[in-house]
Amino acid sequence: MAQNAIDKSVDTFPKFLLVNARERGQRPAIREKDLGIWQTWTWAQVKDEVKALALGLKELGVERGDKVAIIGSNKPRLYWSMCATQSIGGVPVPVYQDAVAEEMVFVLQHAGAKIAIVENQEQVDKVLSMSDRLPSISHVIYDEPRGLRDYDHTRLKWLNEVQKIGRKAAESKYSGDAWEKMIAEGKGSDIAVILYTSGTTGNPKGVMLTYDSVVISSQNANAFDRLTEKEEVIAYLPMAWVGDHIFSYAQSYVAGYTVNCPESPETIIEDRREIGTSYAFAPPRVYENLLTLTMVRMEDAGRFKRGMFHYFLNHARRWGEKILNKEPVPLGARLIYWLGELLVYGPMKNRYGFTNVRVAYTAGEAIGPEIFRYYRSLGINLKQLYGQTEAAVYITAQPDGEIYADTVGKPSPDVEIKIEPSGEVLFRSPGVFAGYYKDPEKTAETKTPDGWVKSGDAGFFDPKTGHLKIIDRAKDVGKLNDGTLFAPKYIENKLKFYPNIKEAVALGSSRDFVTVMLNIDLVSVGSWAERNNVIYGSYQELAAHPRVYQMLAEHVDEVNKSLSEEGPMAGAQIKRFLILHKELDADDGELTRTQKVRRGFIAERYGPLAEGLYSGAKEVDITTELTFEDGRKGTVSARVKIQDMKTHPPAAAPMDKAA
Amino acid sequence: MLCVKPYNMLCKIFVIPFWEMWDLPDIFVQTLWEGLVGGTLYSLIALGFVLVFKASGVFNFAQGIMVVFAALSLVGLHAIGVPAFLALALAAAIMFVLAVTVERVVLRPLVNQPDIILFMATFGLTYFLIGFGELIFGGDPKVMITKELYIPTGTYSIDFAGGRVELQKLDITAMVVASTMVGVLAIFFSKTRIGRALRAVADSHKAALSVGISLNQIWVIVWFAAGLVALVTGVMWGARSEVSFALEIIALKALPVLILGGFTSIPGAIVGGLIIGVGEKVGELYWGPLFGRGIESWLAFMIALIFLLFRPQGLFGEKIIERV
Amino acid sequence: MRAPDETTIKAGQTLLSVQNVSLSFGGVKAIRDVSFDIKKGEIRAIIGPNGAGKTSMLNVINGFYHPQEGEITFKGVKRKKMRPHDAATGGIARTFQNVALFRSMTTLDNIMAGRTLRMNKNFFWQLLRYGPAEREEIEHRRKVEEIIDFLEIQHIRRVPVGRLPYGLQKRVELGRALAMEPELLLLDEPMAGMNLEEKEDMCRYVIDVNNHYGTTIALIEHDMGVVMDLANRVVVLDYGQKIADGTPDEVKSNQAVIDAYLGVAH
Amino acid sequence: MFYREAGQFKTNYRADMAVFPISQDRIGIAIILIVAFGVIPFTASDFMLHAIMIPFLIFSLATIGLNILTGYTGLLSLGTGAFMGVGAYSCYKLATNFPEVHIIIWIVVSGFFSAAVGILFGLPSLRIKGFYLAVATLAAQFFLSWCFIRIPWLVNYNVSNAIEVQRRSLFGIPVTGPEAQPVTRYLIVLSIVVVMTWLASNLVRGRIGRMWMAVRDMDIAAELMGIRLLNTKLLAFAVSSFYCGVAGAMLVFLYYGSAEATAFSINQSFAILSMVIIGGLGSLVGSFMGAALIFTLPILLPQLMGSLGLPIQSATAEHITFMVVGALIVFFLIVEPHGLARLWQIAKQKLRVWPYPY
Repeated sequence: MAQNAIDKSVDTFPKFLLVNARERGQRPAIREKDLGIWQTWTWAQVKDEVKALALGLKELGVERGDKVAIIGSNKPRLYWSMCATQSIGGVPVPVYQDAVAEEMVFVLQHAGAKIAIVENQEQVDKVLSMSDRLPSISHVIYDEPRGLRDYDHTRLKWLNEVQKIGRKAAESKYSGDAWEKMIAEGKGSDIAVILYTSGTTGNPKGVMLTYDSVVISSQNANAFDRLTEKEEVIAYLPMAWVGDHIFSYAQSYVAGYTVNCPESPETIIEDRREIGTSYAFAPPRVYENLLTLTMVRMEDAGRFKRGMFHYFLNHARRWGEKILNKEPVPLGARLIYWLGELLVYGPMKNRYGFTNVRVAYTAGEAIGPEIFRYYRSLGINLKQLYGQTEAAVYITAQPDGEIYADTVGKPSPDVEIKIEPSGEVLFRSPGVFAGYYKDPEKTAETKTPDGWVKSGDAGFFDPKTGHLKIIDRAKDVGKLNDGTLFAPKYIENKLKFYPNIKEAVALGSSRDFVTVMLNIDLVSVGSWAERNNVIYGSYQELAAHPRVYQMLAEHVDEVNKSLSEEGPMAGAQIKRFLILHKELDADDGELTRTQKVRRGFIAERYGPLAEGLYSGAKEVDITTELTFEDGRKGTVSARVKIQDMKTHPPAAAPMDKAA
Repeated sequence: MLCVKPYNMLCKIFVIPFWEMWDLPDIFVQTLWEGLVGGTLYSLIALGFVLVFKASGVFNFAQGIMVVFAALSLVGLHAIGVPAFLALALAAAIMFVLAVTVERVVLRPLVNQPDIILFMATFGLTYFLIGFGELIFGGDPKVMITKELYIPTGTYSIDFAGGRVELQKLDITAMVVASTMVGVLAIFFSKTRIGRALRAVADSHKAALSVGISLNQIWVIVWFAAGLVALVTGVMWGARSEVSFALEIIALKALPVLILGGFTSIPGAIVGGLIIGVGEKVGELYWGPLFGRGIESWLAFMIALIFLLFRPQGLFGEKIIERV
Repeated sequence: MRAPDETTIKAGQTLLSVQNVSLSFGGVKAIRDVSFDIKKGEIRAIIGPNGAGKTSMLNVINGFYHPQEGEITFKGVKRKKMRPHDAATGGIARTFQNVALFRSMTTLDNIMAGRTLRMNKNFFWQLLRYGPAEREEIEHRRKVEEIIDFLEIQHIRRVPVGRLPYGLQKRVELGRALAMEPELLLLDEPMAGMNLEEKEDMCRYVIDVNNHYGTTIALIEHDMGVVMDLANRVVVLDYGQKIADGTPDEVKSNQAVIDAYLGVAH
Repeated sequence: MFYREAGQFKTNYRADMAVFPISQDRIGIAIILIVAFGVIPFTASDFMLHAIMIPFLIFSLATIGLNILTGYTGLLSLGTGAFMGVGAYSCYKLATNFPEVHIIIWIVVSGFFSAAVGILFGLPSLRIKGFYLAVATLAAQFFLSWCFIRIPWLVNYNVSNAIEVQRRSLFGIPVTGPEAQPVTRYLIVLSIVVVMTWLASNLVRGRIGRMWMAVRDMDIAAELMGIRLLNTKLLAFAVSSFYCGVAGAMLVFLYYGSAEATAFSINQSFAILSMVIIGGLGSLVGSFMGAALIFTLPILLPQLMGSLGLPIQSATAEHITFMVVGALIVFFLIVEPHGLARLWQIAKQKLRVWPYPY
C-alpha cells in the first residue's frame, strides 16, 4: 500500500488492478456468496475477467469518453464493469438500482450512456421499457440470464457472451499487451466516474470525479486508518452512492483488500458475520437497526440473560469507551469488563459480525449519541466522518483516540476547511470534484474559482476539541417568526434517537412555533405492543393508538428538555406533534434514495396536517396516495390526532454555539 | 423304522410326527387341550393390546407388564391381609388409577405424535412398571391366591381312545372366564353407548367427538378395560404357574397372535391366540426333539413371520390400501 | 450421463401417450377409457371437478397405480406395468397435492435426495466419503445450489422442511422434483392452498422451469385462471372420463366443460 | 457464547459440508479425542476403564448400530441383542478355528456375519413395516437366543455352554483373555469405536444417509424418486447389524471375557433401544449420550443416593434405575422426542446466538 501511495505513475484504477494482479495476484480481490458458498476471485483472476469484459465492451463500440451505465446491486461483475469501462477510457455511471423507470431515464439520458450493464431481468425490463427515450444506448448487457432467454437479443447481451467476445478479441485484434497499453493511456486528470447525487430538490446532478481526486482521497484514507490488503469489507450499499464507490471499489483497488458481496439483501447480517469484516462503513440507520434488533430480541430473553445483558451494558457504558481510548481504568472495572467481554460484548460483536473489525465508520447522517456510544463501549472502534460526493467522501474524520459522539472529526489529510459567516462549511482538497456533468452553472454556484466547495451544510468548529460540528443543511436552518434559530434536522435527529421513532419531520420556519410529524418504528413499537397486549390490526391503527401517543409524548418531552438546555435552541421547543398514519417511503418520493426525509415535499403532501398543526385542531382528516412495490397506486385515508406539548424554560447556563 | 436313509430328515419332519399323532391320539388330544388353554391366555393378552390399539392407535407394549402388575397387586394386597375379593376389587381400582395416570402423564402430552413415539412411550412405561413393581413387591415369584378366590383346582380325567386325557379344572375355569370376558366385551362394544363410541373412535376421532365423549375419557376407558383384561389374565396365568416378572417376556407372545389375528380384530385375537397356543405345543412335542427342544420359545414368532409374508394384514385385518 | 435406452424425442413430438386407460378400485371406476398425449416441451394441464380422477391419472402415469386396461407409451416404449422407481429412472418426477417432503430433513438434503438416482459412487466410497464419493457429493451439491438459487430459497437452505410454511414447502418439493432433472414433471395442484402472491410466484417458477430447463410439465390445477395462463393444452376429466381436450381457449368454450366444470360455482 | 463464528466463511463445498463446519466444534472434538486417547489411559483407574469406559464405548457402538436402523431408517428393531450375539459367537468360532489370524481382525470381520443374519431377518421388511417389522425382529431375537443356547457347536461344545475368551496378544501385549490390561483393551475399543463412528457419520451425511432418512420420512415419495425401498432397508439392516455384531464381539472379547447366551437376551435389546430413545433418534452424538446415561445410571445412582445419606441396596438401586429409565424415556418423548442429542443441539444453538434468545 505504501508502495502504491508513493508510486505516482499508478494513477488510475485499471493501473492499480495491474499492480495488484502482479504484486498480490493470489490474494482474494472479491467474493460473492453464491450457490451457498463464498465464490472467490483473486486479483489475477479479476484482471483476466476485467480484461475480457473490457475488450468485449470495446468490440461493442465503447470508445474513450463514452459513458457506461451500471445498474444493479453489489455484484462482482458489476464492479468489474466499472474497471473494464475505465480501462478502455470509458466513464462508468453507476445508477441507483431501486430507482423507478422515470428517475432512471433522466440519469441515463443526461449521462448519454452508450451501454447499460445491468444485473438482471428486472433492470433489463426497466431499461427496455424506456428504450425509445434512450436512443444513445446501443446495448444492454445483463449479468443474470434467468428469464431472459426468449428476449430479443439484437441489443441485449449476456455479460458472459461479451466476455467471450472480449477473449476472442484478446487473441486476435488486441493480442499481446494491447489492453495494458490502453490502460496506460489513462491519466490521473481524466474523469474516473460520474456519480449522480439525489438532491433533496430538483433533478439529480452528475458529480464528475477525476482519478486524481478519487485515488488521492483513497490513499489518504487508507493511510489515515492504516488499512492494508488484509481488510475484509462487505459491499451492500448502493453502488451509485459515493460511499460505496470509495469503500468497496476505490480504496479496495488502492490498498488491495477484499470486497465481499452478500447473497441477498435479506442475508446481509448473516453474511457480514460469516465474513467478519475488518473495516466497516455504514449510515447510522444500519447501526440503529442492529441496536433495535438487539433490544427487541433481548426483551424476549429470559430474566437471567436480560439482567446479565443490562448489567454488563451499564458497566460498558461507564468504562468501555475509556478502555477503548486507552485511558486509565481501575483494575476492578477492567476485570468486570473482561468478564463482560466474555459473556456479552464478545458474543454481541460476534452476532454483528464485528468481531474482527478494526475501524468502523458512520456517515451520511448524524448518529444518535447513545447508539454511537453503545458500539464504542462494546469495544468497536466506531468513528464518525463527514463527507460528500463532491469531495470524494472525505472532508473530516475522527482520528483514533479522539472520538466524540457529537462531532464529525478533524479535517482529513490534505483537506482545508473554512466556515462562512452564514455558518456554511466550505472545503478545498485534492479530492474535490471536477464539476457537475453538463451543468457549468451549478458547478459555478457550488465551486469557487479558487477551488473552494460550498458544502451546503451549516456547522462550526468546537473550540474545546477542534472538531467540526454539523447542525443542519445551511439552507434548512431557518428562523421562527420571533427570530429564534430553527434547525429542523437537529431536532429531528434528537427525536430519531428514540428507537420507537423511525422518522421525524420538524416544521417551524417562518411559523410561530415548532411542530413535528413522527413516524413510528414498526419493529420497535410492534414489539412493545405485543409485550403490553396492545392489539392493533394495521400500521395505521397502531400509529393512532392512544398509548403510542402517550409513549411518544414522553419522548418529545425529553427532547424539549434537552433543547431547553442548549441556549439558542431553547426557543425552538416542540409545541405540538402528530403521528403519521403511513410510513414515509422513497417510492412515494417522501424520502430520498439515501433515505433522507424530503421535508418540503412532505409539508406539501401532508398540507392539511401541517395546517392542522398550526390551526389548533385536535384531529385532521387526510387522504394520501401511495405507491405499492409493484408500481400500482392506491390511496389511504385516516384521521390523525394532534397532541399539544408543554415547553421547558430555558436552562440557566446558556450555551453559546451554532451559527 | 419307516424312514429310509436318503430321505431320513424329510421323513422325520413330514411323516413321523403325523404318524405319532395318529398312533397315540390321547396324547395328541391332551396336547391340543393344553395348547388351547395356553392359547386362551395369549388371546387374553392380545385382547388387551387390541382394545388399546383399536381405540387409540397406540401399540401398547406395556400390556404384558400390566398383567404382571395386576397379578402382583392382587397377591401383594392379600399378603398384607386384605381379604381376597376386596384385594381383587382394589387391584381393579389400581388398574383404573394406572389408566388415568397413563392418560394424563403419557398419552395426553403425546397426542398427535407419530405412532412410533407412542409405542416408545409405552416401552418406557414398561420399564417404569418393572422397576416400580419390583421395588414394591420384590423380584421373586409369588403364588397366586387361587384357593382364596374359589378357583377350582384338581383334574378331570377322561378315558379317550385307549388312553387318558387329563383336564385341569383350573384350565376349564380359565376357558370359561376367558369366553365370558370376550362375550362381555362383545356386548359392551355392540350394545352400549360408550362401546359404540369406542368403535367410532377406531374409525375417526371426529366421529367420537360427535357422540359427545371426549377423547381423553375414551382413552381412560380403554386403558381401564385393558387393565381389567390384564387382571383377569394375571389371575388365570398366575394360578396356572406363578406370578413373576418372567411373564412379561412370555406376554410378548401376544405379538405373533396379533399378527395372525390382525391388530384391530377381537375375534382375530381369539383365533390367533388359539392357533399360536396349539401350534407351539404341538410343534414342541412332535417336532421339537428334531431341533433339540425348546423351539416353543420362537415357533410362534416364526409362524407369524411366515404368515406375514403371505397375508400382511392378518386373518381378520382389513386390506391396507395406501393412498397418495 | 445415464439411461442408455434413452431415445431422443424432439420438442413437439409425443413424449407420453395414454391409450384407453381404465382404472378401478374394487368396484369403483376412477378412470374410464381415457386417452390423451403429452408433447415434449409443452405445459399440459389436466383439469376437472373434484373426484374427476385427475390425481389417479398422475398416479397411473408414474406407476403408482396399475390400470386394468389400456397402456401408456413413454418415450416410444409401451408399458403396461411400471413400478414407481422405474418411472423415476425413466425421467418422470412428481410433486404431491399434500406435499410429500422428507419432513425432518433440511431443504438442502431434500433436494439432494432428489439427485439420488444420478449418484452412483458405491457404498465403500460412501463409507470413506473421500475421493470419488466426495467429488460426486460436491458436484451434485452445486447442481442443487443452482436449483436453490433458481427457486430463491437460499435463506431456508438449512431449515428442516417440516418447520417451513406451506408455500415454501411446495417450492422445496418442486425443487426436489427438479433435482431429478426429469423429462416429464408431474405437478399435482402446485398452487393449492396458496395465497395470491405465492400463486403468482409459483406460476412464474413453473413457466421458468419449462422455459429454462425445457422440462415438459403436466399439471393438475383447480384454478381455471391459472390454467388458462399457464398451459399450452388442456385435457378435461369428469367422472373419470375425458370430456374435452385442446387449447385453453377451445376448452373454455366447450359446452361439455362449461356444464361439468365451469357450471359449478367457481 | 463460546461460539464466535464471525469470520468463519466457506469458500468451497468441501469445507461447507464438513462434519464440523464450525471451528469451535472442531476444537471441541479434538480436545475430546486427545483426552480419550492421551489423558484417560494414563490417569483413569482400572475400575474406571474396565467398568465404565470400556462398556460405555461398546454400548455406544451398539446404540449407533440400532440408531442406523431405527433412528435413521425408521425401522423398529427389538432384536439388537441377538445381532450382537451373532457377532460374539461368530467371532468366537473364527478365533478358535483360525487362531493364526489376529483376534482384532476377527472382531471386525464377525460384523459381516451379523450383517448377513441381519439381512435375512430384514427381508420381511419388503412387505411389512412398523410394528409388524418389530415382530419380525422379535422372531430373530428369540430364534437366535435359542440357537445360542441349543447349538453346542457354537461354543465348541464347552461344558459351561459359554464362550471362553483366550489370551491373544498384539506386539507381545495381551489384548484379550484374563491377562489383558484394561488400558490395552480400552485403547482397542476406543480405536474401533472412533473409526466406526467416523465411518457411520460419513454414511449418514451422504447419499446413503439421505436414502435412509427419505425412506423413514416418506417412503412413497422416496420410491417415486427412484429409491429402491427394499435395497435401502436391507442396507440399513446390514450396516446396523454389522455395528451391533462388532459391538457384541467386543463385549465378549474385550469386556466380559466370557459370556453365556443370556448376555444377548431380549433385555439387552431393550436396553439398547432405551439408549437410542434417550440419546436421540437419528443422531450419532446422541448414541453416545444415551449409552452414557443408561449405562452409568445404575452405577451412579447408588453413589448418589449414598451421598445423600440414603444408602440403598443394589437390588433396590436396580429397581429405581428401571423406574428412572422408564420415566426418562416418557419424559424425553414428551419434552423432546429427539432425546439428549436434540437438547444438546438446542443448547448449542443457544450458545451460538448468545446472548440473544433466538
